[in-house]
Amino acid sequence: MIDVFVQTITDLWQESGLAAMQWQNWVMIAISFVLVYLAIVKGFEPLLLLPIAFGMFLTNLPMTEMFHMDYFVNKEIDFGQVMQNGGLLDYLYLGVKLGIYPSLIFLGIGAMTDFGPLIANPKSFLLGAAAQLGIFVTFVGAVMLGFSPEFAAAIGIIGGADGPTAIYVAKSLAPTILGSIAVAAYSYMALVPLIQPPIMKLLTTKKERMVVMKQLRPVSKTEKIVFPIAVTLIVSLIVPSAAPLLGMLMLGNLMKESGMVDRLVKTAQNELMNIVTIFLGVTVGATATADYFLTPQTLKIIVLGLIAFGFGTAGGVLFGKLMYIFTKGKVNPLIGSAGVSAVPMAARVSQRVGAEANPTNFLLMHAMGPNVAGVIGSAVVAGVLLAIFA
Amino acid sequence: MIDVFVQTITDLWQESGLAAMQWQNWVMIAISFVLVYLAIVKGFEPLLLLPIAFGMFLTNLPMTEMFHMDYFVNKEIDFGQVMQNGGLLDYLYLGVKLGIYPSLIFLGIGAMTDFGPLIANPKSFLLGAAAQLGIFVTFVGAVMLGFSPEFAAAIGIIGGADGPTAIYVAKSLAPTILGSIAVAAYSYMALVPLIQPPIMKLLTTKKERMVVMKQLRPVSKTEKIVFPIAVTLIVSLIVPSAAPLLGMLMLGNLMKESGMVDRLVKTAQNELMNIVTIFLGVTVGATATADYFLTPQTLKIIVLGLIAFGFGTAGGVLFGKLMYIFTKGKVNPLIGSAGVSAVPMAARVSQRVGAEANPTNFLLMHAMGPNVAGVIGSAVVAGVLLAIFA
Amino acid sequence: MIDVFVQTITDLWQESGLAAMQWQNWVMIAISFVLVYLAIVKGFEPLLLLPIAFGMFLTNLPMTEMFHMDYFVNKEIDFGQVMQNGGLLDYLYLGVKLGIYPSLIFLGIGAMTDFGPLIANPKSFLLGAAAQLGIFVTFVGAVMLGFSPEFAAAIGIIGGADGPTAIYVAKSLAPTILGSIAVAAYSYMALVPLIQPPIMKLLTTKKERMVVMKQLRPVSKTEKIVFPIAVTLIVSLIVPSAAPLLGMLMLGNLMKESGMVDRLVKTAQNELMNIVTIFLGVTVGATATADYFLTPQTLKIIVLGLIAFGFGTAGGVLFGKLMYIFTKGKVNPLIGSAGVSAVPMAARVSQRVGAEANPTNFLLMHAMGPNVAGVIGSAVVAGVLLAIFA
Amino acid sequence: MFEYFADIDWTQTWSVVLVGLVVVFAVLIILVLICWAMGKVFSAVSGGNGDSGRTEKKAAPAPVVPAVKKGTVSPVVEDGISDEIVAAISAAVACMMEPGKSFALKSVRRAREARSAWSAAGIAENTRPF
Amino acid sequence: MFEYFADIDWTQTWSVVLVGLVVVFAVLIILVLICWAMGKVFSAVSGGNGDSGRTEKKAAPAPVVPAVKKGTVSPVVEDGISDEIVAAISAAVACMMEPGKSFALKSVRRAREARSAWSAAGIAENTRPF
Amino acid sequence: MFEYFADIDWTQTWSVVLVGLVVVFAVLIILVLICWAMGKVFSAVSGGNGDSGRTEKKAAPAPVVPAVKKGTVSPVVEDGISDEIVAAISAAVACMMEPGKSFALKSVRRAREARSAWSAAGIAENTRPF
Ligand code: NA
Ligand code: NA
Ligand code: NA
Repeated sequence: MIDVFVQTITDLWQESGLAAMQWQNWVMIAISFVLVYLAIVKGFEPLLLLPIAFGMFLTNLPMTEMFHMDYFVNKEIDFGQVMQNGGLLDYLYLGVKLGIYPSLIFLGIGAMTDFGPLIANPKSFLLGAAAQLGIFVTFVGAVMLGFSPEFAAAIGIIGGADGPTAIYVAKSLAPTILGSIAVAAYSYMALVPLIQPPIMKLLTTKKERMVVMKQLRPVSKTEKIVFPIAVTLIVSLIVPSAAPLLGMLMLGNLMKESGMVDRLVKTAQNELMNIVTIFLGVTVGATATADYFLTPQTLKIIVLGLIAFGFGTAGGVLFGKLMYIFTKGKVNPLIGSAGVSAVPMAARVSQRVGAEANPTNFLLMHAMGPNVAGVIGSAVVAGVLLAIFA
Repeated sequence: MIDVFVQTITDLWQESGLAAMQWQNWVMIAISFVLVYLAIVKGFEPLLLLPIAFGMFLTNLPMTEMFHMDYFVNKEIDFGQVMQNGGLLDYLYLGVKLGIYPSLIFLGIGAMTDFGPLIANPKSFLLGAAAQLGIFVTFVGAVMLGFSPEFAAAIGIIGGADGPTAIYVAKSLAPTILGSIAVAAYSYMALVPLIQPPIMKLLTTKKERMVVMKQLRPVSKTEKIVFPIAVTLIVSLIVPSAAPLLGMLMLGNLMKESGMVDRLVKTAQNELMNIVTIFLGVTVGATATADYFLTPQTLKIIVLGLIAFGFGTAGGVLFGKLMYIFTKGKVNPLIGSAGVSAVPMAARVSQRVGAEANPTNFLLMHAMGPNVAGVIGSAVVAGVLLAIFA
Repeated sequence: MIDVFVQTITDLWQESGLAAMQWQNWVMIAISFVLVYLAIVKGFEPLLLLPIAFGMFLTNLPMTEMFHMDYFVNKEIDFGQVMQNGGLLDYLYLGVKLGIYPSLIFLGIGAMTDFGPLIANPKSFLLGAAAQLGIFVTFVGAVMLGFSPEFAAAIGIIGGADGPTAIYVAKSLAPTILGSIAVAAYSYMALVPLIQPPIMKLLTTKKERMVVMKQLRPVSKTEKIVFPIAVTLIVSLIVPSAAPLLGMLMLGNLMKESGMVDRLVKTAQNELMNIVTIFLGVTVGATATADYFLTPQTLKIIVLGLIAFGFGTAGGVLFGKLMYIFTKGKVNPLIGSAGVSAVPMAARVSQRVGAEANPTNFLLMHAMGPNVAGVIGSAVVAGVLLAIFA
Repeated sequence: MFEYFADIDWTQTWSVVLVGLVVVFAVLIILVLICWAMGKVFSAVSGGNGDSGRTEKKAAPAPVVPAVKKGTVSPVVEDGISDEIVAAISAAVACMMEPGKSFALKSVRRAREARSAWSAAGIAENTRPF
Repeated sequence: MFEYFADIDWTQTWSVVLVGLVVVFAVLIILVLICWAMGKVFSAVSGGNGDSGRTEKKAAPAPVVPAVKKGTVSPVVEDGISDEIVAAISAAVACMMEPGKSFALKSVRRAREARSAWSAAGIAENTRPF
Repeated sequence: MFEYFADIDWTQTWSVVLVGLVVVFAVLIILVLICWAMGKVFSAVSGGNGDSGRTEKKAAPAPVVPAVKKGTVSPVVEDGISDEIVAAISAAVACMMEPGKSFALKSVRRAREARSAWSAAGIAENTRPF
């Protein structure tokens, strides 16, 4: 009797997490606590960073069998294995691996986005293109730091400043560093108000920053309805790999602008998006297991992510200066930095820096153009990279 | 260097949609735009037609790999293939193929339906049965036009004037023409106010149309609770293949009438239904690829769909005339046309045509009886056809 | 022609449910009607019992092919079979079988739970542990009644008074009696106000019941944020099998207490929970097919379930008496009975019985501590049993 | 032409039609009988026990509404539901004007009728597209 | 009878019971200690720093409420939650009547307490069935 | 150092960069042209047909707002959206003060502008984290 009791206790102990804890797990758990702190106390993108942090916490508790990174690292996934032996987070992670969650989040974002300022001032598209510079600089940097081209591409996309796009690319090209990429992307997005202003001020003169832009023309409902369809058509024809993300973004936007399906729009913006956000966050966090996260790679990714945001900002601002020259001072270069996306934070930063130089300056709506153009721009770049490497 | 650049560009071009576009794709895209126009500007059932049109648009952009009709045309589906190589719309389409979405939409419809007018006047069931005539006439017509019996059955169900039922039958019996069937079903449902009145007026005399029906008796809560259970029991025992659709419809209705689970009812009516509607619409639209849609079959289906609605209306009205005679003028034959379902549009048409003949005539509640009976009737017919052909 | 007609009718008859009905089906349908009655008229946990009852009703209609218990009784599930030949409820049941629904319901419960009273008075944890006595007594009882240890463990968990926990254990250890276990668990939870008071009064003196407890200390927001993380860490390290349930419970709670992700919390509490509740209820009910439910086992389970609740209550109250002695009368033993969980019904019963003895006595908040501790306690026991038997 | 149709399995076709019509009428006639019986039972029960508290009055359009002309409802904004609104309002008006009923107590219940017609219209509006 | 039980693996059975009880008590005792320590730490911290802005007062039932008889709350419609309502209202009343506290500033916070009790009751109502 | 970089496939790397930049600029320039053309077409159409009923005025910040100093908006509670609020309020104020416009009729539309800026801010707030 006592033998059996001792035996059972011993078995339980061997199956327990305490016996299996290694220092790496403790470090990862500590990191997850830091992220919880950043999310809750510092307000770093809490909607995603809090679930990500909790997923990271859960995945590093040994023996819980909730997530198995090894099931997902190969190109061909053994779905039978996932279903038979998987845990809760394995099942939920399928939504990431199959690209469903990022697409559905784009559906919701589309249903919340107003492309009006972009339609009114289509030149903003160019700023949205220029701000993708960060992606390419980072790609080269990552290759130089020894990453394979696939990994370098996935890391570069951090510079797109679009969480779902980064996750969509990383889950295909670099599944083992998905966690690091997502954490870097969302952290830097939260830090946009700190990262961008010095770069913006460094690259512009006070005179440029003081430029007051002329009021945007009104945009008709018809234009707003044609826009999502036209963009989907053009982009998908040239870069078909961008279609799942952009198509869903534009479906959401078309539903919103049509004004005919409000109940679908409300659900896409709210409940569907919230459900997917929880699942996406927790499972993306779960990919950050000690084995794959506690490597020098992660440090490099963090540095490269900062480079990506910096050069993206610079690319946008510099192109803005070009437009300032060509339009003879009608364009304020500050709106260029909004081209990195990070909607609407980056547009707000443009507004704030502009108002600092000239308190009567209201750049917000002008910066919204490049800002949403940046979303389209990163999706296009993501499509190109997936077409080349996937 | 330049070689590689040129090579990469060439590769991208070959992977791009532009290189792969054929005139069929352009035609399909044009058709999808027409449907977007009908949905948004003409208000044709926009909740479903807008997602369907967008799905049709996406699926006809080549090389996006979002949907593969070929994965789903065989009776036995290779799910491994779908999971390994599928695209976003393939995954979401599983909800259609497995019959999950139509059933869940019926759950929501049940949670919104009031069977009170039908319980108060159970003779309405007969009108709901008679209006299924259109299904059978169309079935014969489709067989005569050269369709296989399975396809003819799926086409006939358009006459049931119930989107989810039509999709539920078509995804099993005729997956390759699912797109055409759904488009026809929803378009004609939107056109009910145009299709029905001439037929109704042709088949009735002004005296018949002027009949004022006597007020419906009050229906107790207990009756409303017993009703969904009794209907499920009877129908499922006789036509078990109708159970998934009818069972969910009646579960939704029981939840509503019980008054005890309001939070579940609210979700079934709204968020769950909206999520499923988006997925259902987009993926049903995605089945309308050029290969399968741009055929003479589709034209035939469009013609047959009109026949289906016309004969369904006629069947209901003629049976209404019979009841007019047997009840010695107490039944207004106009309520028969509501038996095609198309809830609540068809009931409204009865009301309107009745009020035209006699402005003090309020047929709406009397027409709601046959109208909801028509939903049950089509589900029964769907069950019979599935039992014979599936 | 007539031959074929007769043949078709005969075929349909043979495929119909009427031909296949046996007395067992009628009995099961009658039982499901009784449950519908209990849910709607008597208000027995209608949110779950109504869907469960309807699922039981549907699954016992022969030939509908909506659910196949046989697909799920083996340890290794043939998912190919489920996908190819399954019915609606088979697909939805995957969420139970893979443990997804119970975990998501715990997410929602966590988002609705206030652990404040437990943090303010951590000794309540001991009452939450003591009230698990019922689980073990029932386990022994079930073994004595001839159940295998796995089945006995699943039956014992009924005493945890937590629906999702019971379902989570039973779907792994005893899938064939899942239906009986769920029905017993939810029925007895509804009967808590009848079961507990006599036991509570029997085991306590009036003097004990009259004890007024001192006001709880205020709990800071930081403590409320640290609590879910700390509990997840400790429990998962010692009993990793409890992590999916407890981790989700605590994620929900952390999201709520953080105050930063209100939109996610709202969705987790409402729409996500409601959707999952409908699916969980219907499919758990569907496991109650005549073959597996109409056995002497079910009667034994019903008796054992009552024993489980009774001993759980007694365990809590007796430990409460111990605390009464050790704290020299500062703890009212009545709050011990709340340790069985059944949140918040059991806490309410403590309040009511306390107020009966002393009308100025407000035990509710003091009883909420053991009550939510009981949820954690049952999850721990569930983890232990799964670690030993799964 | 006739040759074309010769390939068709007419026997199967017509038997499908026949079977289908027979089954759908059979099922729905059974449902007619059940609902009719249910109505009888419940009206007997509620008549006997005076259990009328459980019945809700349906939003039934009043049979004798004094000439509401269509033109008078022109300010209604949403065209699609104007008929229901007419019906609902007319019913309500008719109820108010119906003589020989106690006013004070019943008026609440009657008001609820009108509301239920409105909410029925709302639900109907939502149900339309599915 | 004894033969019947002879087949049972009593050793395993009792060891499961023992192990289960030991583990559940062990885990929950650790949690007691952690919560207790956490309470000490945070009360020390908040006491030292005066960081009381972050604490929310719990809706704790007042210990000395002047005789609220059950009969007096009869007009409450929903029977199920009447106890909580009594508790909440009594707590609020007790708080208002508690002497020696500044009224103007604290009253807002106290009102929030009462509200939180109400919302706790609402949440409880929703949690019930799961 | 140079040896380290020697292993890198520079040709591929730079061609990826070049191709990527070329494609993203090409695509977005096409979109510029399309939007520009669309604007021309629709302004021509709406100018010709007077179809201005379908256009909604955007909540465009007024270009000449009389010195709104940042300090004056200090009572705004939520720090994150104060800029938008300034913009929205200023735009509204500017619109009200703009001379030479009929007030009675247009004021409703202008009010809607302000509201749409508010709702844009709300939407923006929600979009942020994704
Ligand atoms: Na971007
Ligand atoms: Na129908
Ligand atoms: Na418990």
